[in-house]
Amino acid sequence: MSGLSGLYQEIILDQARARHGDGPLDHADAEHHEFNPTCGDELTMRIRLDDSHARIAELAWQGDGCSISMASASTLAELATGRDVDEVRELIDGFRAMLRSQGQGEPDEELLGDAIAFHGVSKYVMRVKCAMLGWVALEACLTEAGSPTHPAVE
Amino acid sequence: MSGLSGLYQEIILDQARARHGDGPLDHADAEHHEFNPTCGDELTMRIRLDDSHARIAELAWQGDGCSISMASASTLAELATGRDVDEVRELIDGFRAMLRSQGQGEPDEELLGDAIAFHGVSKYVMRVKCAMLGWVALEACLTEAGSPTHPAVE
Amino acid sequence: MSDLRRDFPAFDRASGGSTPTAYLDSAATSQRPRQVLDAEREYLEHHLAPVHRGASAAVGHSTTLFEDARATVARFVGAGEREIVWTENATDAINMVSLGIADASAGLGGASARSLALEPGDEIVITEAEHHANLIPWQRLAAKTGARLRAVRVDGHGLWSIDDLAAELGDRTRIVAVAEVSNVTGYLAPVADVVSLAHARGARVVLDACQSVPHRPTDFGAMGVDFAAFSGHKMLGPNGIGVLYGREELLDVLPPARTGGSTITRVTLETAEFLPSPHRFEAGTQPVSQAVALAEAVRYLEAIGMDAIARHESELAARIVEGVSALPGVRIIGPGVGVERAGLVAVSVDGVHAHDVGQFLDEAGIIVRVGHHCAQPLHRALGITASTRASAHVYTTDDEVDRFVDALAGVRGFFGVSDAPAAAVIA
Amino acid sequence: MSDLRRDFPAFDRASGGSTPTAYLDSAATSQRPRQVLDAEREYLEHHLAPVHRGASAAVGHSTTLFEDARATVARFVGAGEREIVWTENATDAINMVSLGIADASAGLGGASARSLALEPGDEIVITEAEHHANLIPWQRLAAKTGARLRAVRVDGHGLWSIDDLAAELGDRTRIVAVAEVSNVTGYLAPVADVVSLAHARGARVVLDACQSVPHRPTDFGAMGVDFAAFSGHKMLGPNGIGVLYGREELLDVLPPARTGGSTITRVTLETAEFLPSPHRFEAGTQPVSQAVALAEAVRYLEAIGMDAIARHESELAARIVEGVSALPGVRIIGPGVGVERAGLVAVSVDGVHAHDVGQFLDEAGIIVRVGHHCAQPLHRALGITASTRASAHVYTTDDEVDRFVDALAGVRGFFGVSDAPAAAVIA
Ligand SMILES: Cc1ncc(COP(=O)(O)O)c(C=O)c1O
Ligand SMILES: Cc1ncc(COP(=O)(O)O)c(C=O)c1O
Repeated sequence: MSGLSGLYQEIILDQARARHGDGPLDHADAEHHEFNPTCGDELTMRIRLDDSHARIAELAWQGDGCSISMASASTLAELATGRDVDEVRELIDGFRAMLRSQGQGEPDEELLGDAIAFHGVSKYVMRVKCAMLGWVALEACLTEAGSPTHPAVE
Repeated sequence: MSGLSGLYQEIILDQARARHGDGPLDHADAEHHEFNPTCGDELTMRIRLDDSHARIAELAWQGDGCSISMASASTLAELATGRDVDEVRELIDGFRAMLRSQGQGEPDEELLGDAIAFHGVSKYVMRVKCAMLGWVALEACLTEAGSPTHPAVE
Repeated sequence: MSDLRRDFPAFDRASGGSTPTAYLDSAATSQRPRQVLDAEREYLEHHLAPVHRGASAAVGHSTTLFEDARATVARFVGAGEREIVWTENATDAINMVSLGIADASAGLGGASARSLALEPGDEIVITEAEHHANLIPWQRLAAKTGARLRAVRVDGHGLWSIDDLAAELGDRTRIVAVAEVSNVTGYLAPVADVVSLAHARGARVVLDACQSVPHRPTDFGAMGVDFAAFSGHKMLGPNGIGVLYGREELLDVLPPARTGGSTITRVTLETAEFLPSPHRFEAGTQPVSQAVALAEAVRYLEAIGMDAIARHESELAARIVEGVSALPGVRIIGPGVGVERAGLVAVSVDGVHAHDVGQFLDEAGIIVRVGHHCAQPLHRALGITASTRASAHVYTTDDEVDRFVDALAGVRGFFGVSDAPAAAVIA
Repeated sequence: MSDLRRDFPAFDRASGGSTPTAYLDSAATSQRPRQVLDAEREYLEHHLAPVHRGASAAVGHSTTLFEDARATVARFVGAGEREIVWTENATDAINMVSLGIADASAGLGGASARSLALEPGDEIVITEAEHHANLIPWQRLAAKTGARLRAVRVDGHGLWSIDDLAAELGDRTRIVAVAEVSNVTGYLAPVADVVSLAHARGARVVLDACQSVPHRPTDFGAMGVDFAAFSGHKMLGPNGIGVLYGREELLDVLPPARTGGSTITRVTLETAEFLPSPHRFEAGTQPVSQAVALAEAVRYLEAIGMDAIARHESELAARIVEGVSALPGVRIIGPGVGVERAGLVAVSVDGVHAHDVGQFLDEAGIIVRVGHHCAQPLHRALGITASTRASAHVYTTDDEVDRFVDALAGVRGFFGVSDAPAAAVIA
């Protein structure tokens, strides 16, 4: 798919409208605010881990931004809620790698699930930050929550 | 005359060595220090007017600089000492005009006397400041000494 | 003006499809005509030498070109040569003033700079519509001196009124800093009124002239402003050069924010004495080739005529405003139909984020600016985080702005916030 | 290296007579190869668009070129990308540090900047040989903070010793600022020793690398300096761009001296929060085309090889030193015969003022620099007001420096301070 329809796939526009995970979260273990200085977009991510601190029990975000940033936060909420912290870190690394690919290569669908819809964004350098907004915020939350750092570091 | 020998006429090199007027002056009516930031050259001009304040009774300068600046101060000392303030202002105006001529036109020998030797300097923009050093200092002295401003203003 | 497009190599740019790219982001940075590029290259290939230092003819020639460029720019804006200081950009020029005043307030610059000094409780007045470049430097100055920063508020269109400005002024007002033309609303400030109100209070006026000097006739001397700032790159000239204008008697005492070579008379290990303006501010090697090119840009603009340029752009703005005001769900920021404004129009599209609007337009071959345009307080006052701005310059055509309006008509349909069908421009 | 002269359009310059002009003022500013001029023009004609703002592909492409240029320069000097800040020139870069530290000392930048703050009685150590750009900013910082400025003295050749520097350091030393290569003496500072002595005292090292980065291999990371400064125009690149290097953890907390757009995250009417390095320092529209051209200059230098360039220039310096040391009444400033030095040699001619020397050489088609070279204290220490400097770059030839030495031989005769006959070069 090329051009606009490659970037704004139907699933992305749907996710932007759906805004899964949009809302407050009480008793969060970690909270992180991200700001995109280019456009002024912002997003606050909050998570609660389970008792073992190995799993994301709940995830919620609040924010305002373009369809790409909102859709990617929504997709992330669906993918990360209930998942092991280690797996989520792997997911974030994979997502970042895909977005840096400048449209090259085939994204790993098994790892990324629905997030592969954002492969098209990687061709648009100015939009990579938008797509990463929620993901960077979640990564900061995981670090703040003191979960062990994933070995495959950046 | 072209090239170096047009710039460094024999009379200029002679004047640079002669340094007429080089020395201190007690009981000066006015004193002015000039500094050429390009090369660090400096010159202090001192004058004493006669009782009517219409004539330069004595003029002396001290300084350090290139042959052009030293020669022009020396020439000025010879030309200005004992002359009416009004005449000297006219002389300074004429000298400045000649130096700004970029080698064009014929200098007024009657007005400028020996100072016409500096006509060649006008072709060298970077040296105009050198040739003006003592003259600008004298002009400031005349203003400081409160002598009436010459009507033929710049 | 359509002939002059041939002067701009950027417009030969191979575009992907059949329609050429419409460059509608000149308020951010302008394209440059061959004449300007050639002038800089000519200098670099045939006249490059240091300026103001040395005895050689090459230095003399280079110095003459450099100072002639200053004289050209000075004449262009109604200033004396000693009133024009080269800076890195307009932002740097505004900082040169705010930092110099901070230094004066801290006692640097001695007695002669005292008239510029601020004291705790003094006031600086700006507007809510200012570009960050004309806001943050004043915040810093206030923080350093204990002065208070007061802001004239904007209305629902992003506009401020001279009455509200008058109401903010008081006995402690020392500085009034406003943009002559807003880079978001296109509003033309009533500068004459600002100057007379400010001067009546004994306050100095700092004019952000970034969006005015490149587009309309300017005479700082006649306007009576105390300081002004603008940039080369928005007026068909190069990056890497800006201009600070200041009244000679103020510049001669304003402490230089940056210090170094070429700004001084005598330097010892302990102290340095500074030259008068403009050289006291021009520390280190200057943007010489850029100054030469900027003078060529001035000549290029003058050959067209600043009045003609202003007329051309205000017609384009009217065309956009008219076209956009017919579109449902698209809100114009700034003056509406029939009101005079500069050749830039920012809009907000209901339900679609500006970044998405920009992407959509980009795909249609239309380059606009999306974001907060370095004016976050203004956007916050309007209840939005970002907007979409189209802006014109001498080379902009009716066709380009029509394409902008047409494409804008399709945005909401594409993003599914209305029933309008997606425009045909989408691949 | 003689082949590469063809790359420099300036050397095609029509010269008045039969012999071409010898350009021996590269330490002031270098000539630029066609490759660098072409790279900038290519950007301006085909890729010019704003950077870091907007959503368009054109902005994305321009941003990539701009940040790739930063990466190229970073690699060239052994730095990380976030450790390279674009400035107006090297002078601006040094001021960025001194002004930022002044702000930190005044409490701006909050707790995180406190580690950079100076207090009354703290000490800044420089040398008497510094360029005004690495002297006056520290005088101003001392004046603002109550710190003391201490200067390591030079000997009769204009050289300072590491022992004397060690003796100036103390428990209150917070900053040591020296040039890696003196622009007057050509002296190569023992930077490794300076760094270890300074760091042992807990002081930070600011390196004026203006005369080193363009001429020899550089690895700031390996050297361990804390900050460094250099300029584009001395390294075959454009005017209007300089570089501040700083260790990432220092740059992230150094308050930005200039403020404005593009440096911030959130801005309200009252406050602004700044981005991390490098963007926190890059206020306003940046010298984008100049960055692109500077990266091309780096590639040009790298293709020749910095080791080869250093060798070439040190051979030229040796040739000048040898030639000049045979001339009666001509004194070499800096290291004499047989001592390693950079490719620049300043001389003082007994009985003839430097401006007259420069004029004489100019008439012989040899462009040199005469004056105090922005180093008044050094000249004062040597008992002179000005000197004559010949300096080389990659394109300088044996023939050019020989002509310099030959012409120098005739100076005293012409001005009648010796019995030597005036050289034949005089018209
Ligand atoms: C040693 C040294 N430091 C600083 C500078 C200042 O560099 P710039 O004028 O490019 O700011 C120079 C060059 O003039 C220099 O040689
Ligand atoms: C109104 C206004 N002020 C200031 C600036 C800053 O100009 P520059 O980025 O050239 O410093 C701009 C442009 O971005 C502007 O539009």
